[in-house]
Amino acid sequence: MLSALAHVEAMETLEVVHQTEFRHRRLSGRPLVIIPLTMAGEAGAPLAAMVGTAKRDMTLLVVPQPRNRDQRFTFAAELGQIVMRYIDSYRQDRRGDGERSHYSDAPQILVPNHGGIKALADLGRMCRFRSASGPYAVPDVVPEFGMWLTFLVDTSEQAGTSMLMPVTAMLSEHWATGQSTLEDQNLASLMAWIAPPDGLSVEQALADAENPDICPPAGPATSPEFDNRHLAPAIQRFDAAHTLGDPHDLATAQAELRDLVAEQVKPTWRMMWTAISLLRSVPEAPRTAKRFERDCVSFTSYSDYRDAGGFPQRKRDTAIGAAQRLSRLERALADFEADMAFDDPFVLADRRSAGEAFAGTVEESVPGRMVTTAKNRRVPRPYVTLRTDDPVRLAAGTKLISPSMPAGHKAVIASVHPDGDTTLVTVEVTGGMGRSRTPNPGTVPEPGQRLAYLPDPGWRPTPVFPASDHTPWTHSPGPDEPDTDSAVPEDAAAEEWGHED
Amino acid sequence: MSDPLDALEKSISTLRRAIRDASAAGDTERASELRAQLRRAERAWDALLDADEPAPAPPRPAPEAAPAARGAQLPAREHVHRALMLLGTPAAPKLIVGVHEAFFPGELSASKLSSLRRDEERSYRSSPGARPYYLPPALAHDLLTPVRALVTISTWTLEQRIIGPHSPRVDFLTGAIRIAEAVHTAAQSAGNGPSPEALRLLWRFAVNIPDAMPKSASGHESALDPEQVIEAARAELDVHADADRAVRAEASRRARKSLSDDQQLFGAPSQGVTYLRARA
Amino acid sequence: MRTDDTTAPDPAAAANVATTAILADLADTRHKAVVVDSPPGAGKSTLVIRAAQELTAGGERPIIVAQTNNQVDDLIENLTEKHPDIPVGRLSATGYSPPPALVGLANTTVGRTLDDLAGCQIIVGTAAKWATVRDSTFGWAILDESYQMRSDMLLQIVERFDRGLFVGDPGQLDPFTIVGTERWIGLPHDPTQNGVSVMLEHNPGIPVHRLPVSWRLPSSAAPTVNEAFYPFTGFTAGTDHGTRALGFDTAGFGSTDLDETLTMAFATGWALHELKRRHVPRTDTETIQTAANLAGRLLERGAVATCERNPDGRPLTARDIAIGVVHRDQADLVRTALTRTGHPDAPDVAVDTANRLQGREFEVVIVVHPLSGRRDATAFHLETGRLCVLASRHRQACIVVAREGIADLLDSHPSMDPVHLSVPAKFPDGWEANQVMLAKLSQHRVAA
Amino acid sequence: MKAPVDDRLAALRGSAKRRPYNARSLAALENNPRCTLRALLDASGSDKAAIAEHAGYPSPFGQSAFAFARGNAFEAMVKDNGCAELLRVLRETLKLTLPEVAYLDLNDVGGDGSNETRRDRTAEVLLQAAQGTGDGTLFDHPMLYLEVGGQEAFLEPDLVAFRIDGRFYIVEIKSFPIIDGQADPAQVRSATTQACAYVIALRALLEEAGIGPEAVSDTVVLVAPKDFTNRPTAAFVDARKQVSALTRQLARLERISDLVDLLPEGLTFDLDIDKDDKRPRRPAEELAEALEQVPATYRPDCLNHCEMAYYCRARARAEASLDVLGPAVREQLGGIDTVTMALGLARGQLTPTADQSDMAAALRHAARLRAELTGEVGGAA
Repeated sequence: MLSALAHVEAMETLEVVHQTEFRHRRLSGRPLVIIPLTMAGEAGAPLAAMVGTAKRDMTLLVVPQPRNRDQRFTFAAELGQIVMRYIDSYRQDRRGDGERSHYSDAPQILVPNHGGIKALADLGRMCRFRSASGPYAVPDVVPEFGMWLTFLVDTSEQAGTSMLMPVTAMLSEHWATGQSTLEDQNLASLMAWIAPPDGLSVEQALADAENPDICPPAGPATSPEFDNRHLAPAIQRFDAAHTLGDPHDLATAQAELRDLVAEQVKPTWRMMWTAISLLRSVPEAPRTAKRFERDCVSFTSYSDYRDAGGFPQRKRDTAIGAAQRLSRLERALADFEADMAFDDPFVLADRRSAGEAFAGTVEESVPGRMVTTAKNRRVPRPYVTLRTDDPVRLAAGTKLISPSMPAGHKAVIASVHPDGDTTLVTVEVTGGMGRSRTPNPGTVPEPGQRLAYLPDPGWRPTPVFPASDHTPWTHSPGPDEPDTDSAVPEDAAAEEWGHED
Repeated sequence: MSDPLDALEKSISTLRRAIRDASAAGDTERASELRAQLRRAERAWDALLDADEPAPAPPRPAPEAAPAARGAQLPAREHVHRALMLLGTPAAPKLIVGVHEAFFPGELSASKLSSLRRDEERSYRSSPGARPYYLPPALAHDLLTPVRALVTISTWTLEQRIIGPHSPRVDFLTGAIRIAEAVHTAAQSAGNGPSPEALRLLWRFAVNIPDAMPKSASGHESALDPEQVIEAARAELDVHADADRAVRAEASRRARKSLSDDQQLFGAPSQGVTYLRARA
Repeated sequence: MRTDDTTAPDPAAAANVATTAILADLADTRHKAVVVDSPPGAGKSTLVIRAAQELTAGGERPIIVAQTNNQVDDLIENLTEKHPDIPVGRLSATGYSPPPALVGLANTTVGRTLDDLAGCQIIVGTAAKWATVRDSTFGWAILDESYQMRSDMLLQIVERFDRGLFVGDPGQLDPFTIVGTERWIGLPHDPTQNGVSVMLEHNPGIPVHRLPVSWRLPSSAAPTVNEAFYPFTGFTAGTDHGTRALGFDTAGFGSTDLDETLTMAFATGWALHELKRRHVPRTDTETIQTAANLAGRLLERGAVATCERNPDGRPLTARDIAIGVVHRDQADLVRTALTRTGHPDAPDVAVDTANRLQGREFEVVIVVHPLSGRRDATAFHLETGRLCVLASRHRQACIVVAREGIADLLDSHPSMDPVHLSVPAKFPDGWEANQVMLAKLSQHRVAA
Repeated sequence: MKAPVDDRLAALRGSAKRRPYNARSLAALENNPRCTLRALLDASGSDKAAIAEHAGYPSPFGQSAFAFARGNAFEAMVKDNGCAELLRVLRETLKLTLPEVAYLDLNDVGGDGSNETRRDRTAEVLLQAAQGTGDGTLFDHPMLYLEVGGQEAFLEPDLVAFRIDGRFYIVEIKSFPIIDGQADPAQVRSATTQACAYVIALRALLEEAGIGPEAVSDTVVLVAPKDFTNRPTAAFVDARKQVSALTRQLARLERISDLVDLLPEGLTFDLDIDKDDKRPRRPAEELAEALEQVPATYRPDCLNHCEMAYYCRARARAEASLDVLGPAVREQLGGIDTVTMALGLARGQLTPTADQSDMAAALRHAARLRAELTGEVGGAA
C-alpha cells in the first residue's frame, strides 16, 4: 500500500518519490557497462555493443553485416576479450584458506534493461557450445565468454545478487515514478522522472524520452524508423562496397555505419553513467555486504570450475539440476525480501501497511517468565505486549525477527487482539537473550519502548536430492528411451548460422 | 557545469530536439542538416573524452573478391541453361544460382535472372525459333497457366515442364540425384574435387531426404556420401513417381490438344480459370 | 491409460469395482506406480487406509506420505480407528505436539527418527519430514494428496520407496512457486509441476484409476462440480435426492436477505448471495461481514441436517460450517467479522483460504467468490482449482457471496495468458469453469 | 435492427475507406475487450493510426525492414525446392507419411491473385481434400474467408497441411527462433491467436459442407528457425483456449449494437481527408471532442499493441486516472479511480463514502507511516 501510495503521489506532483531509504543492490566501484544492440527479426544477431568501465573509457563494437556468421563471431570474440579481461581482473585477490577461500571482489555488469540481459543470455547461449577447432571454428575466447555470460545471466535470476543487473531495475527499486512498471523499463522515461535534463520539466522530458530522435531506444532493439531510414541503406552500402572490394569505399561505408550506430547508442551510454552516479548517491543497505559475500563465493566457485575446464552449462536443466535451482531461487527470494524489510524502514512500512509486519509501543512486559523445554531445561520466555495502529494480519504462532532489537532477537506471536482502532499483540521472546537463566540486559523490550517485528524467513534445511547421475525413475525416461539431453549437444558444431540468403 | 563535456552533451540534446522538431514539421532538408551537425558534435564528444583514446579500429580488410574465372564471359542465359541441364527439372532462380555457383565458374545473380525471364517470351514471340532454346516458365497441371516461379528449357518435353501436386517433391528428389551425381563425378575426377559450395548444396538437399545422411552424422557436409544420397532419393522417388507421371502425362495430353504452340511454351492465359470453374 | 469401467448403476457397486481394480494393480508387481484420481469426497482416505491395510496384510511395511501435519493426524486417527491391531508410527519434527485425539492411542508411536518407530508396521509423515530421512527404503509408499506435492519434493523422497500409490484430486489447486521463471516450461521434469504429472510423463503405461462416486457432495452439487471442473471424467453423487436435507429450528424474522439466502440454500443446496455491483478491494468489509453474518444467522436460527449418517437429523454446530476465501488477509478479516456477529459459537466456524481447505469437509460452506468486486480477473483468481476447492467442500449446501458483475467481468476478460510451445493447455479452463459455476449459481440468486 | 447499426458504424468511419479485418486485427480483439473506443473503431473499420496521429498522438508502431525481410526470406527458404525443409519438419511433427507430399500453390489462380478467386479455389481444393477426392497435402497460402460482424474478412495462413487421417493443420511460419525448445511467449501468443482466426475460418468453410469442427486441429504447428541457425524446426502449440477465447470475442462483436446505441447522435471520427494533398481537413479539436465522447479503458500494455494507446494515456493522465499506473497499483487501491480521490482520502481532506471507508482507513494509515518516515529521512525526493 505504501509503495502504491508513493506512485500515486509521484503522479500528482510530477516528481519521483523515494520508496526505500537504501540502495539494496551493491554498486561496484568499477562496474562494466554493456549496451547490447541486436538486429530486428534475426535470432540473437548482435548489431553492436558499447562497453566500458567508465564514461570516458568506452569501446564501440559494430557488426557491419549482422547476417554474416563470421562477422558475428568476430564481434563475439572482441566483446569477449573485453569482458574476460574485466572478469579476470577479479580473479586475482583471494582471501581465506583452502576450500573456503574466495575472491575478495566480484565483477558487476550493468545493462540498461531486462532486454539487455536477454540479449546477453542469447549471446551466451550462442557462444558457449562453440568449438575453437574443427569445422566452424571460432576464436578461443568465444566459448569461454559464452559460459561466463551464461553464468552471469543465471545469477541475475536469483534475488539479491548483483553481478549482472539492469539499471532500470535498480533505479525503480528506489524511486517511485508516476508511470507504470512497463514504462519504468524504459531507461529514458525513468530518468526523465528522476533527473530531467536541466531546464526541462518532467513532462517535457517524458515526451522526449519516447521520441526516438531525441532518445533512441536503449536497446537491444533499435527503432524501426532508424532501421528503415538509416541503418538499412548504410548496411546496403557496406555490402556493395564489400562486393566491389574497393578498400576506400569499404572504409567509408564502415565508418558511416559506426557513426550511425554510435549516434544511436551514445545517449543511452551517457544516461547509464548519470544513472550510476545517481545510484551512488543513495546509501547502501547494511545487509548488502553480506549478500555480496555470497556473490563472491559463487563467483569463486564458478571461476574454479572454469579453471578446472568444466563443461558448458546445459541447454536445459536436468530434473535434479532444476530442483536444486528452484530451491536456491526460492530461498534467495525469501531471504532478500526479509533482508530488505529488516534493513529499510520504508520497505518495512510497506509490509506493515499490508499487515505483514507491525510496529508499536510496548505496553506490558513479563521479563521473568520461564518455561520448561522438552529437554527439561528451564529457560526464560518473556512475554511482551505491544499496542499497534497497524492492521496486523499475522496469526498466533508466527515466528518474528526485529530490526529494532539487538541481533539474534527472536520472538513468536502468542496472541493478537483487536482493541478498538488498535491491536494488542503479545509475543513470546524466544531468542537473543544470552545463555543465562535471566535475559541479558536490553534483550527484552521494556514498556514504553517502540519496536517493530516482521516474520522470520527462518532457517530451512537445504533439500537433499538424489545424486545427479542417479535420476530416479519418476523423473527420468525409462531405459529404452534415450536421454535427450547430454551435457554438450551433439550437433554443437552443426549449429551453423545457415545460408545467408 | 564548466566541464566542456557537459556543455557538449547539452548541445547534443538541443540538436536532437531540433531534429525532432524539424522532422515533425516535415522539413527534411533542415533535419538532415541538423543530423550532420549532430554527427560533428558527437565526434567532438569522442575527441574530448580522452585525447589518448585509440582511434576507432581500422576497418577490417574485406575478404578478397574471387578472381574472375574463365567462363565468366558467357551470357547469363547460357549459365542458366547449363545449370538447368544439370538439374534436369524445372527450378526456381535461387536454386539455379545455387547450382551455378556450386559447379560452374562465372557470375550469375538472381536479379539478372529475373530480367532474363521477362525477355524470353518477348523474344520468342517476335521471332519464334530464332534461338536454339528458350527459358519458359513451368506450366500448372490443372489450368495450364504459367508457374512463373519456376524456369524450364523449351527443348524439354511438356511432361517435364508441367507441375502437378507431386512434382515439386519429385523434382526436388530428381535434382538431389543429379547434384549427387555431379558431386560424385567431381570427386572421382583428377581435379580439386567438389567445391565447398557443391558439398553445401548437396548437404542442403540431403538433410531433407529420409536416410540420406550418414548414420553417425557429425552434422556437416564433408561427411556426406553422394551414393547414399542417390539411393535414399531414389527410394523416396519410387513412392511418388507413378502418381506424378500420371498427372503430368494427362495434363500434357490436354495441353497438346487445347493450346497453341506458343501457349504450350509460355502457358495458357488466365482465362483458363473459367474452364476450371466449369470443370469443378 | 484409463482402465475403469464405471457404468455400474449402483454407486456403491461402482465404487467397489474401482477399488477392486486398484487393489489388483497394487498386487501386480509389474507396475512401479499406481495412480488414483479422486474427485472431491470420493473416499480417498478410505482407499488410502484400505490399501495400507492390504499391503500390511501382504507382508509389506508401507509408508504414507501426506502433505500437512493435519492430514497426517487425520490419517492416523482413521487408521487406528479402523485397524486398532496395526502398530502405526508417526514420523514428526521436533516441536510437534500431537492433537488430543492422538494422545491416548495405544497402537500409535510418535517418533523423530525411523529408529524410534522400529516396531511400527505403517509409518506416516509429511513429505517435508520424509525428505529428511536418509538411507532407508521401503517397498511401498502411499502418497496422499499427491497432486499438491511438487515434483521437486517427490524427488527428495522417491528414494525411500520402490513403488508408489499416488492418490489425489487432480481438480484442486496446483502447487506453485513464488519464483517467476519460465526456464523450465515445457520440460517433462519441470520442478514446479505436481509430482504425479511428472511421474506419469516419464512412465507411460502406469495404470490411472478414478474413483467414480463422490460420497461428500450432495446430488445437488455433484453434476455441476463434475461439469465445471472434471469435464472429461464423470462421477456421480453417492446419495440420492432427498437423502440429504437441511431444516431450520426456528422461523425466520428480521434480517430478510440473509434468511432468504439461507432458505434458498437449504431448499436447493446452492445459493448466490449477490451484493450490489461495486469495484472493491479484496478486503471489502461489506462482503466479508456478509459472509460472517450468514454463518452467524445460520447458527442463530439453528439448523438440523439429515443425511445417510444421521437419518433422524442432527443439529448443526459451528464446526459443521466453513467460510472459504481466496486471500489470507480475507480469512483474518472474516475471523474478526465472526466475532462481531455476536453469536457465541461463531468464532468456531472454520475460516480459511482455498489452499488450506483442500481435503477438508463440512456440512455447509460459505464462499467469498474469488472474482467478487474485482475490476479484472487475473490468472490467480481464475484458477480452476481455487473455485473447485471452495465449491466442493460441502455435504449439504454451498452459499456463495459475491458482488454483482462477475458475468460482465468474465465477458470482457482479455485472454492475455502467455502461450508456450509444446505445452498442453491446462484444462478445464478457468474461464469456462467459472462460466459453468456462474450459470448454475444464477439459478439460485438472491439479490441483497 | 442490423441495418441501422451498420449505418451508424459507417457514419462513425465517415468518408474513409473501410479497413477490412485481417488475422492481425481479429487477434487484437483479445487484447482489451473492455475498451469501448477500440471496439467501435475496429467495428467501424476506422483507421486508428490516422485518427491517433490527427489527434496529436502518432503511433510509434512500425516494422523494421530487417524483420520484414527476414520473415519473408525465412518463409521462402522453408518452402524452397518443393517445400523440402518444410516436409522434413512436418514429417517429424505431424508424422506425415512418405507419399504425403502433394503441393498446391494457392498464391494465385492461373495468375489471378484476387481475393475472391483465391477464396473460391481454396474452398474447392480444401473440400476435395476433406471429402477424400483431392490429393493435396500442402496448401500454400490458401485464402480463407470469414464473416465478422457482417463484414467480410479474408484470411491467409502461411500454409495448411492435410494429413492422411483426415485432419487439417494450420502451419504458421515465423522467423523468431525456437531456442532449446522455447520461444518468446509473447510472439508465440500473437502467432497463435492469428492461427486461431484461420482455424475458425477453416472450420466455418467445412461446416458449410457438413464437415464437423474436428476436421481442423486446434493444435497449431509453428515452424521457426532452430536455435541460432537458419534451419527450421517445428513445435506444436495447443491453441484450444485461444480458439475458444477468439470465438467468444467474435461473438461479442455481434453485440456491437449495444455500444452503438449509447453513442450521441451524429458522432463521427471522420478525418475528411483531402483528395489531393491527403491531409485531414477536419479540425483536430473537433476530432478530439468526438473521441472524448466515447469511453476508453486504458491499460499500460495497450502501449504495446493499440494505435490509440498514446492518446488514451494522455486522456487518462488528464483525468488523473489510476489506470496510468497499471494494474498492480489499481489492484491495491480497489474501488478508487483517481489520484485526486486516493490522495484526498489519504490526507484526510476528503470524507470517504461508506463504500470507501476501508480503503480510506488503509490509505490514511499508509500516509501516516510515510509521513513518519519522510520526516525521519528528510522529506520525499
